[in-house]
Amino acid sequence: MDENLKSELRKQGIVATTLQELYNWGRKNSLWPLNFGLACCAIEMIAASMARYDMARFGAEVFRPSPRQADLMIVAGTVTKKMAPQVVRLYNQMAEPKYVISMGACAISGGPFKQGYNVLKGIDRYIPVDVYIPGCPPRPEALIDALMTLQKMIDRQPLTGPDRPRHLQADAPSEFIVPEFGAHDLDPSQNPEVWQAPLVNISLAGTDDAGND
Amino acid sequence: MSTATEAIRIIPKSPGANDEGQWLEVSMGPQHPSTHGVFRMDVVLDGERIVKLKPVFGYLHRNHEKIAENESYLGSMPYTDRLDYFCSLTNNWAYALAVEKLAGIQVPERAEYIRIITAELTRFQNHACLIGFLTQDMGASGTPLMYAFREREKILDLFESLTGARMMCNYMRFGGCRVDLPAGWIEQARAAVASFPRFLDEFEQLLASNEILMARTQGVGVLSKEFAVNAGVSGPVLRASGVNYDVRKADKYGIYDRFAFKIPLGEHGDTYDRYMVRLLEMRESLKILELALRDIPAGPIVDPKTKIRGFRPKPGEAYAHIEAPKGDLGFYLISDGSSNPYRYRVRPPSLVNLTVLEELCIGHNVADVVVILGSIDIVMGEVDR
Amino acid sequence: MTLSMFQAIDQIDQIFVTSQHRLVSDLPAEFQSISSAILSVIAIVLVFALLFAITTVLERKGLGRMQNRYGPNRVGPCGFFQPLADGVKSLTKEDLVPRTADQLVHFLAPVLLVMAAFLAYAVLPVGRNMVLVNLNAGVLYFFAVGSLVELAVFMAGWSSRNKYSLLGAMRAIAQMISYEVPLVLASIVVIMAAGSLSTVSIVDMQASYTGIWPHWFVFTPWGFAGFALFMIAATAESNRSPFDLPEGESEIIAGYYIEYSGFKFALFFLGEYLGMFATSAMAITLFLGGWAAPFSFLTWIPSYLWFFAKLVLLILIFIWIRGTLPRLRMDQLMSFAWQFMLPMTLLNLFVAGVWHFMPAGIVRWLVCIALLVAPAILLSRSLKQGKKFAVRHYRFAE
Amino acid sequence: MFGEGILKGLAETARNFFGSYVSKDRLTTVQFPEQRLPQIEAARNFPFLVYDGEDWQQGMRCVSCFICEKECPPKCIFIEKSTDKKPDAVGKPQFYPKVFNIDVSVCMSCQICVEVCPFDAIKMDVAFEHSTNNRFAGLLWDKKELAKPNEYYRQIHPIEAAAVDAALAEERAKVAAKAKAAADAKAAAIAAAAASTSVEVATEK
Amino acid sequence: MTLETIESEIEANVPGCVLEIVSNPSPSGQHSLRIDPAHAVAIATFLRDAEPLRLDYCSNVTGVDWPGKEISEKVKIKKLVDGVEQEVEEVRKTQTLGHLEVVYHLYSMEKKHGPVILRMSTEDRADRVHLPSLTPVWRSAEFQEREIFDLYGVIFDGHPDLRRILMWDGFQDHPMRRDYVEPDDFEYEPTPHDEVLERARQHRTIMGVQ
Repeated sequence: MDENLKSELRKQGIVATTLQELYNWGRKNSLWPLNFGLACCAIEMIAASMARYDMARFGAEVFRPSPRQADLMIVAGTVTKKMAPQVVRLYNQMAEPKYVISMGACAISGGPFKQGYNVLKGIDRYIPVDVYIPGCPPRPEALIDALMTLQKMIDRQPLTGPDRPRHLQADAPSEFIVPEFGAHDLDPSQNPEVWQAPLVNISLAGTDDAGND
Repeated sequence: MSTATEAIRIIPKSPGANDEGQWLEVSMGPQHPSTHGVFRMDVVLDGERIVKLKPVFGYLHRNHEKIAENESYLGSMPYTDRLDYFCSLTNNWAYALAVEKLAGIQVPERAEYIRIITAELTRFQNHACLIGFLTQDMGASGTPLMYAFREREKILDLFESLTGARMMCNYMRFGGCRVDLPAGWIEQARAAVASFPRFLDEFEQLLASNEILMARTQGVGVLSKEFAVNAGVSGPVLRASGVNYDVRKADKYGIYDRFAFKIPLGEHGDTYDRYMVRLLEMRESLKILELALRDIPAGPIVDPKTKIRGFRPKPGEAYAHIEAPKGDLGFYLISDGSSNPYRYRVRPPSLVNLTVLEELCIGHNVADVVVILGSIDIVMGEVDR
Repeated sequence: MTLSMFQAIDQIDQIFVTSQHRLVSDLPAEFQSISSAILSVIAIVLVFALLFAITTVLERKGLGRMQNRYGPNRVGPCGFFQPLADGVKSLTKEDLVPRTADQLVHFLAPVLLVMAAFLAYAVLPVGRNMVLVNLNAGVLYFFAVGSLVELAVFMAGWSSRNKYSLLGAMRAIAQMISYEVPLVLASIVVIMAAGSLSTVSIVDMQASYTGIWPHWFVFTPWGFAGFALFMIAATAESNRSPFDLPEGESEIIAGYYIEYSGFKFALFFLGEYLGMFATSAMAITLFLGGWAAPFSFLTWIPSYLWFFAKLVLLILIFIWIRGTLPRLRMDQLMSFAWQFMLPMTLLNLFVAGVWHFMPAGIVRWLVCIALLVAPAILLSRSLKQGKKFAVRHYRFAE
Repeated sequence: MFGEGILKGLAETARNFFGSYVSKDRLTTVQFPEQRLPQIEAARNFPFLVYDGEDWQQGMRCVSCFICEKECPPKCIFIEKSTDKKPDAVGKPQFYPKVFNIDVSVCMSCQICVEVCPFDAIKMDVAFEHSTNNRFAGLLWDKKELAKPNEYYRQIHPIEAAAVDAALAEERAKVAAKAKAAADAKAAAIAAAAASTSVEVATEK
Repeated sequence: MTLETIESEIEANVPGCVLEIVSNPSPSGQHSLRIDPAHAVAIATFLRDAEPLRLDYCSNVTGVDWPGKEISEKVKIKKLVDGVEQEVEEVRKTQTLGHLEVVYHLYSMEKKHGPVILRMSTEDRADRVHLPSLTPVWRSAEFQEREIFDLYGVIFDGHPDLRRILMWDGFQDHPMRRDYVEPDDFEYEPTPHDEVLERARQHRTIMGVQ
């Protein structure tokens, strides 16, 4: 519908809306997070739902303990290799449409613990992530900001066309491989369907020893 | 103490063989609303009664000790924040204390006062949140937790204006603290401390005499004195069983001998005692805070001789422990003279306190397990490290 | 007041009844009764679904205020479109059925739950002359339909093939059956007094006044005790805090509907709230005078408004309790049902009989109160089973 | 006692409910995007690089000494040194970073880089609204994204920035004085040399 | 009570035990007592129950890895070189076996003193890694010994439930050992350093670029 006509109608007291708008409006305003915390960031996630920051204002305080009823998975904290299969399984158990916020350095890339042998370097190796929040831990406001970013993202999603969200594409997967425990590492160590790392320009010049101390 | 040479091991009563068909194995966690993080309990149920319970750890094992062995002494300081992420400042203190012992560093008086103030504030907010989570586990739809977090935010504001971060303070340094108190901080802290007794009164009003709470906690998860000592339980859980052991009194680290405070002791060792001992400890913390905020002297905040960079203690080893809110938190360091510790070990109170979990839970209901676990007060960052 | 004013008030009071008649009257006679029933059903479904939506917002905002925060306030004016958004989302969300689940039963459970909840409204008089069917065994029908909920819950828990849902369903069954007994027994006192099982005549009996005071059953000792017992049992029947064990989040995740997603989950939610409304409405009908105004000089306010005002009040009390209390444990819940609720309801029957046969006057009041209070204290003592639950005193070490 | 504790609790929540309409203490929510908490001087989130003056490349204080890269506990800083030199904040010619990357998806906001920096070149920012949907492009910040003017630093950490400015000004004055002295000496030397050569020339003549 | 008196007390009460005081040169002055594994349980029981000590609280159990070192020494040996006996300097390399060490920090809750530090060592790091478990004496050692088993590979005989605790059950290595090689997951390293830089570079070549 034409934007001008719509605003004209609104002035007359008629709210015109399309199915897409209604659908997106409903989805974005009713993001029920999975009651699921991993580490330090989970405390800030709890703090964000507490009185001072009050995520409930956005209708996002209904922390559902069962993945079936949740829309939003906030991966809040370090995902260890021992935990990663359960996180993927939880994601697989969620009903579409589902979103993932990767909260904090650890969930994005392993963060400060990425040097550890049992730390997964980013949950996006196995599941698609919609919004990343850097910070260690991000402030509760940052989580609310991410929630709003996600809401804006949902708001822009068309129902048809090539840009439609993943859950509306019939051939796109809604379940992903659950990694298995190997002898030294997870198997597979990443899901290439989801995760393609770009090549970073690693300088081959030996600058590392210069200027120390 | 038991007369036998064996450690106390309360062996669960072996149920009849024909019962086994009725048993239900349930895995609680690692994603469970009230396992306080990623903790799993493999529970065998007879109806709703617990027959067996095996804790499973490691879902948050993020290799803290290994990383610290490849990190400079200073570089490990921010990692200690993330051990028990409720109480970064006490973790900082324990680690700083261990390094100070290892290198023989003295701490100026003002820094000692700041350390005590921050540690007691940490203890207060930890206990407040714990009680909130405990009642949450009992199903109190968040109201007490919200009140606890309301007060916690006041303390976090103080932490932020002092250290720059809400949770991960990274504040203490070997031989003192990183920055001095900003202007007006003492007044702000005094005002906050003055407002806490009212909060505690409210909290007791809300819950302490609540019949449902008493019915849910009294006589649930009784931990005997002897067993508690033998299992190395520490902190409020130990004192709720009636053992008078507080590292603040036993070791007198820092300048705790200058403050008059008392140690509340429980008699029954049940969940209610663990809950109440923490409430009373919060009141004692307030006493220490009032005194410390009154007496804090002027002066330097860090030993000027210690270097930030290139810190290399002589070969040797040191173990230091403090009374962290969760219990006896120790750091054990072995130096080989290089800039990284050769061995860096954390003695996690949460992990050791979990030793008693199975014995406390057997014979109780599923609903009691979450309450007992809540009253032990674990943080997975510290259990798994 | 003039006669015309009375007429006007009466017209407003009966506006829904008359408009329904008018709508139906044009139809052929053989369709009239069925179409009027359909109209009533549609009205009831719409009104109570709307009430469900409003209640969820009120609950979230009310809990928020109790917890020093705002609660939902962004979606629509003051956040009142929140349930709409939730509804749109639930409707469009994927419906997951576990592979191992019993597909048919899994599907039927939420439908049955909501149907059972709605069926109960058939006998509830929401206003003067506003009842779908005036069954002469209305109360009996209400409880019979209400017990369908148990079936639905167990179907949900069992068909999901999940250990937690089975635990939740078992808890729910045990709890609901245990509390059904005191629920029914608590209402029997009213049937004794009214001499009728019809909800309409029970309300009619209470809709008269002595001076300005109404004849509600709650204003008698046995009525008050009955009301309190009924409400406690109703809380347990509708799985509300502090009796929300079947879905005890912190223990068994989400209980029997753990495997439900999307709209089926929303149906469970709806069914649960509808159950709560229905039992509250029954309590209003039995004890609080149904649609009758609390004072004789307030009868000019339409009767359906009074009914809904009372309903909302009870809902608010439910929310308030939910915001405060922790949850009971299963064994405590059961012993409470069988050791306290059951004897008290039986005793209440006896007290109602005593009340009936004693001459009116202060003596009757005192006797009845004494007969209720003394056993209540004794029973609550014995509930503790020798364990002394008490506020303790602590010793301190230096 | 049966019921008394429950009633007390109910009274408490009711007090909070009604209190939330009258008292600020009982309605502590800060409605985030519109309302914000007051700025705290010491607050920190991610590091940024300070530059003086207008041009962010010319004014960058960093001399790429690699100390922060070395000390950063999670090793999230990556520096490559330039081959040429430019004057630094106090006027001495120094190397500058050709590449200065911080991977904020790893940074743990410990501010050890700030503590160890001898040039006051790296400081902690307070902005936290960095949520993005692109991890690779959005969270690896290069020199340009990291560079912030000194005015911004003064704005977010006024007290600290004032102290840093004072110290730098002093340093600058010293360097300038030194340079002036050196220049004077040089000039004198040149003059003397010139004089001597002229003398020599004169004598040659 | 000094460590020397404790040592003599133990020697008097636990016949046949071999003790050694390990001195600690650091300012902390926390010297420790090396005990022989064969008598460890008896010594521990004595320390726990004997009246003057009553070390009823085993606070901390630590595993330490001391990998074998390559010691190279120059030896002068006589050798026939071109038919002439000559004194030749030769570098002889010996590989020490290394050992795993377990350290117990004991306190007394009753008497409020401590720490008394006990150490035990295994014979090497490969096969002879058995040590007696002190969990029967102090229950608090249970999880900590399990952790040392998991991360260092010390096998505690007499432990009631010796399973992996932090890593998953199928895991093969003992990751806290100093020669543990981490799994290779350096596909994306925007800020690599040192050995990570090396491995990140390798990944680039493996991935077929440059």
